[in-house]
Amino acid sequence: MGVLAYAVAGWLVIVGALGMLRSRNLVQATVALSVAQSGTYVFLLAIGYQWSATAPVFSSGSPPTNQVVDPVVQAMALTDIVVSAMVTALLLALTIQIEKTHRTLDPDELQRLKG
Amino acid sequence: MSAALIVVALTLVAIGGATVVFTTDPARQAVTLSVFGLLLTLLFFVLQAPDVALSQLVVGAALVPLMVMLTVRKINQRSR
Amino acid sequence: MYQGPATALAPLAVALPVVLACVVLIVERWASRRLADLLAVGTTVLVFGLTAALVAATRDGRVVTWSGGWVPRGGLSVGIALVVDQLAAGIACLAAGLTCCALLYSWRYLKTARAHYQALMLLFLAGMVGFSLTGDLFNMFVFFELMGVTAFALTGLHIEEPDSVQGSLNFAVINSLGAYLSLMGIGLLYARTGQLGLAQLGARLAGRHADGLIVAAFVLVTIGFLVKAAMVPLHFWLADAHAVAPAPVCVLMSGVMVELGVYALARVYLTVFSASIPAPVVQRTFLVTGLLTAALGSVMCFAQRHLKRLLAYSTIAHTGLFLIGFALLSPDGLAGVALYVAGHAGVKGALFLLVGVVLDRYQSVDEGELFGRVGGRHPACWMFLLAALALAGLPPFGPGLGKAVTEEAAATAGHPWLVAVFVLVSAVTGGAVLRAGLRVFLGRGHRPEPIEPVEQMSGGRKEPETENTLRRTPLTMLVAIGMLLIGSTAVGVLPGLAAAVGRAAAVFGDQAGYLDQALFAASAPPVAAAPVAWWSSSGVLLGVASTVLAAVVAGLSLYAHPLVPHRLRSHLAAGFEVVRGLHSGHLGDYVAWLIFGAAGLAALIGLPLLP
Amino acid sequence: MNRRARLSVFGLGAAGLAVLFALALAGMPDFGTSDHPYRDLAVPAAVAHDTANVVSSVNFDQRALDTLGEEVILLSAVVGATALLRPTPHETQRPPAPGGRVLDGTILMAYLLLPLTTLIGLDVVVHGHLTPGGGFQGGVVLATALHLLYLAGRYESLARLRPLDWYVWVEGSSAASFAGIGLVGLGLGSGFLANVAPHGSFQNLLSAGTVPILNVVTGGAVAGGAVVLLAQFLNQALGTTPQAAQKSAG
Repeated sequence: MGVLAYAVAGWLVIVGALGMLRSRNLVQATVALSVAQSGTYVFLLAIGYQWSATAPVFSSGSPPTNQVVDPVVQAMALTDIVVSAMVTALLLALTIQIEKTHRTLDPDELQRLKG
Repeated sequence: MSAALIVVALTLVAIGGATVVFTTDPARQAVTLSVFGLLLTLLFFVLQAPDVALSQLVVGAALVPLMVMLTVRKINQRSR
Repeated sequence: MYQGPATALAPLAVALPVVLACVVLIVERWASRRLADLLAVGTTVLVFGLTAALVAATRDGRVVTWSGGWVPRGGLSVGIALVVDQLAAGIACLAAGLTCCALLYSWRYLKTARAHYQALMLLFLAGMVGFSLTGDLFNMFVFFELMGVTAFALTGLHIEEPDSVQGSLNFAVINSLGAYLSLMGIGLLYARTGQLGLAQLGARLAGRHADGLIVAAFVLVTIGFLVKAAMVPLHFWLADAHAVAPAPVCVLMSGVMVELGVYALARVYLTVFSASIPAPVVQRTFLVTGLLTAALGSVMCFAQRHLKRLLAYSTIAHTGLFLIGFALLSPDGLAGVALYVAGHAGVKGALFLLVGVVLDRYQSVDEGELFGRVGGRHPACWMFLLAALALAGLPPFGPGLGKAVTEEAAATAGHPWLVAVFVLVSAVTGGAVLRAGLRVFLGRGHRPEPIEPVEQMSGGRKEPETENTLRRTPLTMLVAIGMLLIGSTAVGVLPGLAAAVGRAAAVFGDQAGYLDQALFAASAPPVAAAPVAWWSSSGVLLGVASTVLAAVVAGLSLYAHPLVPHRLRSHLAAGFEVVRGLHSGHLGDYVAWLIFGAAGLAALIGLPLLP
Repeated sequence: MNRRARLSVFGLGAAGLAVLFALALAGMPDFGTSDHPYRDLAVPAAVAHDTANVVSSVNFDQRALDTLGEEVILLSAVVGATALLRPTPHETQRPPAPGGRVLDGTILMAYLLLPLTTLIGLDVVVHGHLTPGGGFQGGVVLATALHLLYLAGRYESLARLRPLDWYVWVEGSSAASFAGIGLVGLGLGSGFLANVAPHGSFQNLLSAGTVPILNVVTGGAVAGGAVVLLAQFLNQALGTTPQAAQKSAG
């Protein structure tokens, strides 16, 4: 059980990279990159988890306690999600322009940057 | 109980990620990506991270798939 | 704890470009182009002043600023520290100076997408300054991504050029994937120690046996930095991005962004891992990879016809040399690399801008198409040839001094054969640039055969980067180039500067001092014997030798072509085709090599440490 | 490289990384451990500044510099995407044609949902220091609310509700304010991005000092940024045509 969470995180990163490698379309490569990044959120949150601890938000009435899951990894994951979305947005913008200028999105047919 | 939930959510996420990656049609990928985003949201709730789950919901399950969808629409419109 | 007004400098240097970039964006609708340019250049001058003040303030030790005022108690804090030593302040200052020159070059003439260009350049600067000043690993990741996002957008700015958008995409994907691997490494370290600050991490790992987790964390964290530093085989994106980015953006990427990768590697190793991963392992690893990078970069550089791509491969070759200098893990090695980086930034920046000037006039960056067209009377001519000689190591320019000091450090460390490597790499890359200059400006030798774009990237028939083709080169452009060349010369002729770099390098490597000053507000420890970073007679001789060799290389490639036997030529060509074939511009290839490179680095570091 | 060679290189690398990762996992603390040193510092620090949502405290108080960087990344990406998706001289921007027929029910739904989502978005932003959510999540919800109009086929009303320059200004001034608030702390001598506002009382709307202020500023930056970003993609998908393919103007 313990290893499963970490293994899933590693799996997402590798399967995302594989997806980028195999893609026949740059949109697909971009989406695969965002899957690879989701591995990092899973990893971070798995590291910060604690059995039978609550979320690090003290709703009214509940006294502050240390028995909460790690809030720092959650803050990192939040930043990470924003970064991922923004990189994806830029990549999609570039993809649109590549399609306009090259008339294709297949990496095998994008042949201009050689040597 | 929570252990079982976590295992289920993790397994779903692992399968979901692979499904997104191996979906070849980009238009369908926008949909699978959105579903994958929802699965991650579920996992983050189970892992006691409501803040992250909420972000993942609005970004991963809505904003990013929407951008992918619009990109695909633009590309298909041109190739027609 | 309060160290006086100096503690305000670091956050100001990060925040000001952000605020002023926002101002540029807000006023751009009403304001003229000139106001946006003025604001942008003014901001860089301001940041240059702030970072220069920071260089002065760090003379007697580090300046530590805890953001949010979360000063540590008992060596622990929840906040983020900006821990500035003189080398950090110096590289931030270099970034500000280069951005100033780049924006001056773009003044009024460069075709920009509204004021987005100026704003993005300022945000790029904020990212570079933040990255060099921060003392927190996750914060490094954030600023790394900021540098990335701004650089991707700037690289792809010419959206109508097919090469431009494709090069930018390759750059963005590979850098992002590298950054995510770094984040996995940060996660591993956090799981082990529960810390994110470099000083706290260093304190926790000190004296721990390097087990699987520590090795994996080191490999993964540094792989992102090494992608930036274009270490072979993670270097493919660099040639693509530099070949297509606007010339002033290349100045920043080639002059400081790539070098920040090496800087971050050195910072993270020396502060966090030096007490757990043994130095000999790291030395061997980066000697091997640095040599590989320098060799491949030189060969590819020599074979280029596309002028910007030629300069890009020369940058790869030089980062290989920087990696070798880091691998010496000695204060004099670090001092040499720091001087080399500063000198290289000015010269390489000037070369990129000169190619930009040629492009704006003749609409091509292809050595063959431009053959003899520019003419020796163009003001760019002698600047280009001079910069080529400086790149080859001619005294008294900055790159020559950096090269001489690093060579001496290598010989002292017991690797005298590395001197030959430095001379050879300088001669081949300098010779390639010299050959291109002699062909383009003076029409020497024979005109190279035209090439088919399907075989190799060609630089022919390009849109100028300016609004119109420029009949005359504007004064602002020439001033920017002149400033870069003067800056590079200053590195080589000011003994005070070199001495300061030597002292800064000794402080940079002092882990105990870093920890004490960052976490316990200790006063600055006395500087251990600072290396003498100055020209020696052998350094001058080696500099002259590599310059002469560069001239020989250029002369041979211009005139001796028919003298080489046909058989030998075809053998060489066949071997070279294999190497060139690897540089395919294919995204999938680059991803494969990135993953392979990460595993290779893990093997080089991990296998000798197996029990 | 051909496909085979590429997969082999990748396979070798991935196998190596898998071994490395497995060795690293052997040294990891168990999943669900109760040993979280940073947490043990962050929770009291959040309570000391009367912030009930510890994640918000980390994001906007303890590690606010990370979040400043995050906001600047967002700003850069929005500016970058705007620059990359600008219409080229060879393209024309036509006013979007009124979308196809949309079911009345959908329109009604969208109009009902618009105010509701806007309210939810605002609520998520202002309670960021008390409950899960905050400026970022709320900001995206606000931007999405606006785009429900697109779902309803009312692209024209969307275009009217969306004088893009305003959103650029909202975004720019919000991002500048974030840095500016940080500089106020510096000016007062408490440190860059220090929590200098009165802390109020725990679990109250008026608590946590600068955390809710920065949350609102972030909400503005994110909402503005996301609207501008989506507008660029919408314009590409619906509004921009290459001149050659253009049949009739508007």
